[in-house]
Amino acid sequence: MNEREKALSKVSTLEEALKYINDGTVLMFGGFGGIGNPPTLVEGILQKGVKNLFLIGNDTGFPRVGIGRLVTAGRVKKIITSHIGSNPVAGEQMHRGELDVEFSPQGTLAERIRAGGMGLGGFLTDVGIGTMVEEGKQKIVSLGKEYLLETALTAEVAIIHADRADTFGNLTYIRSARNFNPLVAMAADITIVEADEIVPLGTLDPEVIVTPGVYVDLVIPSGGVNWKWAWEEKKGT
Amino acid sequence: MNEREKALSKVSTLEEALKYINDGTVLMFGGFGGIGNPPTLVEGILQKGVKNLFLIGNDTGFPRVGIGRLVTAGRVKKIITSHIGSNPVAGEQMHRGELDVEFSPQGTLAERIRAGGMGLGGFLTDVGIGTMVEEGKQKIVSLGKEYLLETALTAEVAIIHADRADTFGNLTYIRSARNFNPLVAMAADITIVEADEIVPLGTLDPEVIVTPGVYVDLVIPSGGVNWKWAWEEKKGT
Amino acid sequence: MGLGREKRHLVASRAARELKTGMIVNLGIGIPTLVADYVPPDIHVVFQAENGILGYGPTPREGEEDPFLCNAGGLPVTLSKEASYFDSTVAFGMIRRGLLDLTILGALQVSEEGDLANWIVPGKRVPGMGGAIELAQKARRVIVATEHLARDGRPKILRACTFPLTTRKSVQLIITDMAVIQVTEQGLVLQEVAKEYEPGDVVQATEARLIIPPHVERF
Amino acid sequence: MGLGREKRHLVASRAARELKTGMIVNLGIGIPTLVADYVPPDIHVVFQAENGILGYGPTPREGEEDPFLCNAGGLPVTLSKEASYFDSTVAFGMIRRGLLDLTILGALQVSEEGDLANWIVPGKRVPGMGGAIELAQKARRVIVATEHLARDGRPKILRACTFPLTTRKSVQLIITDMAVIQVTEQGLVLQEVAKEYEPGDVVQATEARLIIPPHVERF
Repeated sequence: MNEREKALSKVSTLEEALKYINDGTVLMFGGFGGIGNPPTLVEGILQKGVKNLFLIGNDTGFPRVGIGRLVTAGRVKKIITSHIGSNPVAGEQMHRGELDVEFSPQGTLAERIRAGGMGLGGFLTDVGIGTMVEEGKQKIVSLGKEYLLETALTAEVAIIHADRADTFGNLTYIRSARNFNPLVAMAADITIVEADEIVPLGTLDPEVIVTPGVYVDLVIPSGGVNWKWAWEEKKGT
Repeated sequence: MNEREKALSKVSTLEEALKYINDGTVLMFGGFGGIGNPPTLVEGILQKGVKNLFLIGNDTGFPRVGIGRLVTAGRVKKIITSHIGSNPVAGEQMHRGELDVEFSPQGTLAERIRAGGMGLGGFLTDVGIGTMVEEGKQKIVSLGKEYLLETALTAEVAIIHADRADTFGNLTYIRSARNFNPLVAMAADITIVEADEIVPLGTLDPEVIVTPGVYVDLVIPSGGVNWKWAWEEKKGT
Repeated sequence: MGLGREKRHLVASRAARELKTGMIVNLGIGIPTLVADYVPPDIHVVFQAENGILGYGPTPREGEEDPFLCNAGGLPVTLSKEASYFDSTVAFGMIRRGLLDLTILGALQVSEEGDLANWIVPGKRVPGMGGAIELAQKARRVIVATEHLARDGRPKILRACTFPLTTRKSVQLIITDMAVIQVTEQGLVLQEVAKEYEPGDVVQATEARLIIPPHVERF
Repeated sequence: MGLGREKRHLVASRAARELKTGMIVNLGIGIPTLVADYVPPDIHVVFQAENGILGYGPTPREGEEDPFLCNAGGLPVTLSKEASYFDSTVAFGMIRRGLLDLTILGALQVSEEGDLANWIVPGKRVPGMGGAIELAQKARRVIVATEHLARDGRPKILRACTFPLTTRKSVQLIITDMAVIQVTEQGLVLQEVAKEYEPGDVVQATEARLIIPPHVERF
């Protein structure tokens, strides 16, 4: 690396990254049904023994897949999410009162995270009007139509899984593993990326970068997925 | 093209595209300082003699560049925009009362167009609080903080300039010509794209597509830029 | 899921006959997911998924699954030639903006008026709404594809839903292992009955009132 | 623009000395744009533009301009190795979220309290605010780089702005062809004076009150 590349580099280590994730941290995660959840960071959080996490993300994965592993291990105290159906452990913890679950419709949740990342206060949507989703929300009339005010979400730390990262933190994702990753990348004070490949500055075509490096604080190498996918397990039995 | 490709094709002609753009049409345009304005469609609108257009877009270009040509030719009745400073003709028309200009801060304007494209009613921002930008807007308090409610914008037709389009209307842009193009592409009932290159289905890598084809209604070939850039003219004199 | 493999696939293949060339289509979790494997060869639709794909195809052959190419239910799919990837705000932007011609969803309960309940079993299971509210509220056409009876044998098609609603008056067609039922202004109309049943069987398994026209098709 | 080429470049080169390695920096239209050509070789900053670039470099050599690679003022730039492109919502998302360490903007008027007016000359010119409000309101540090006097010879640095405001209390440093002035809680402090002027010249060309410390640097 030349002097400029060094000055702009965010390459770090798992150990360094885990310093930002502690008991009670408000933690956003990328991924959808486990796909795009960062395996090395999840494993690191488990190993470090962090507990009482406040998670924000699309879903609770599967009991032995992705972010679901933190739930299964009892490390999560609260979650704002859209779906826990694929992880029965989350449902059991919720019914026992061990896990506080706040549901947001999926598109609304994605948009709330983006709003946080974009420095907005919230947005108006008619999604969920006339249903339980209304509860506790301001209703706003604009141009003669009624909307719910959905508030922006931010977090202390975001953990994401990228395909390629350059040393400045410019990111690309792989296929459907993109999902919530670019959104949470923008919405946290500290964004930690594990990347399957870390490449020198100038390697990524500026046209295909999905997350600009300005959003990224630390880039660490990914050890890859260390779980069996739910559909693999099903076939195995 | 096989049967499937034919069924999904949006390839059309300038003549066909211009049928959607008529006197009084609410027309969004991509581009920023002329760059990314669609030259062939602008020329077509001039040739067709369309007038009283209601434009929505970042700026009025330069008098002889891009969307500015429509202003210079007196074809625009109203515009919602963030900047007309590079086009003195627009300023003169505004002062003579011929052109109705509604200003929105640039980031707010971009976000209002996106909100329209995303099916949202509007969003909360503190940008412009305590300035003229407040005028006529609802103030909303959310989580103890005061915001302006900025409303979503949509249009009847959007005209955009893409680099490559496949026959389904998947689009990529070129460098800084991206700017407002992917935003207006989402926010109009009919989105018309002129592309420098129209390629067969399957040519574009799904990872690098910026505008998914579902947003595009017609794809026509671009004749390329038919004006001199402002900085070229300056050098010429 | 309560139903045998054959019945689930019967529902999916019948639902696939509702696809029309050019449609943008979203498939919910469960039986609806199977519809992607039953698209008639002369019909060309584009499947969309909430996790950020437009343009996916049927289930890959065993051994050819890609863990990073899955639908919103986390199951492997294949890619179509028109495909693009994007983040989930864009996926839901398409949905909210009304660009989906059709969604096929599962249901816990459906009412005579087309109300849908599919995310809470009070006191039992609260899986969360996922993207169901957006889809049921915003798609141009909403079809429910489901078992006719709940796992406990109770009817799912009711005069009024007893579970919390996903949306009001959004379902236009109900396809089950027993019947195809249209939601109309006049009420539920029995359009088709599965080969092994008679209209009377459907009436018995349905709490809602059914209008039975003189001619009922078989499927 | 009222000032000769040399004076405009003097202001830009002085403003460039405010850059620090690692900064994300946005440059406004006019004199600020020129700053990209004066980055000291040992300073590594990343320039951002509202039209959707993060990571651009100095003006290209004549004949090497790319019409599709321009800054927010529509002038050709070059690309840095860390560059990425994005749409304008993302460009402004970065700005609103406070990720810009520094913006250097032009001004019609600046007040003693750091109020900025740069988008309307009442009754004359209403160019529009462009991205100035977001930048002045949200960047961590706001520097104004401008001619000391307006084109008509009137002072731009005032006790209070008379033109409509872009933002209140946002400017931290004012760099002109005559002086470098810091906006502090106590008022405007004259930090530096251009070689060809004396502090008294600056006072005379400034309507706002200036605090003149015992030692004033030259630039």
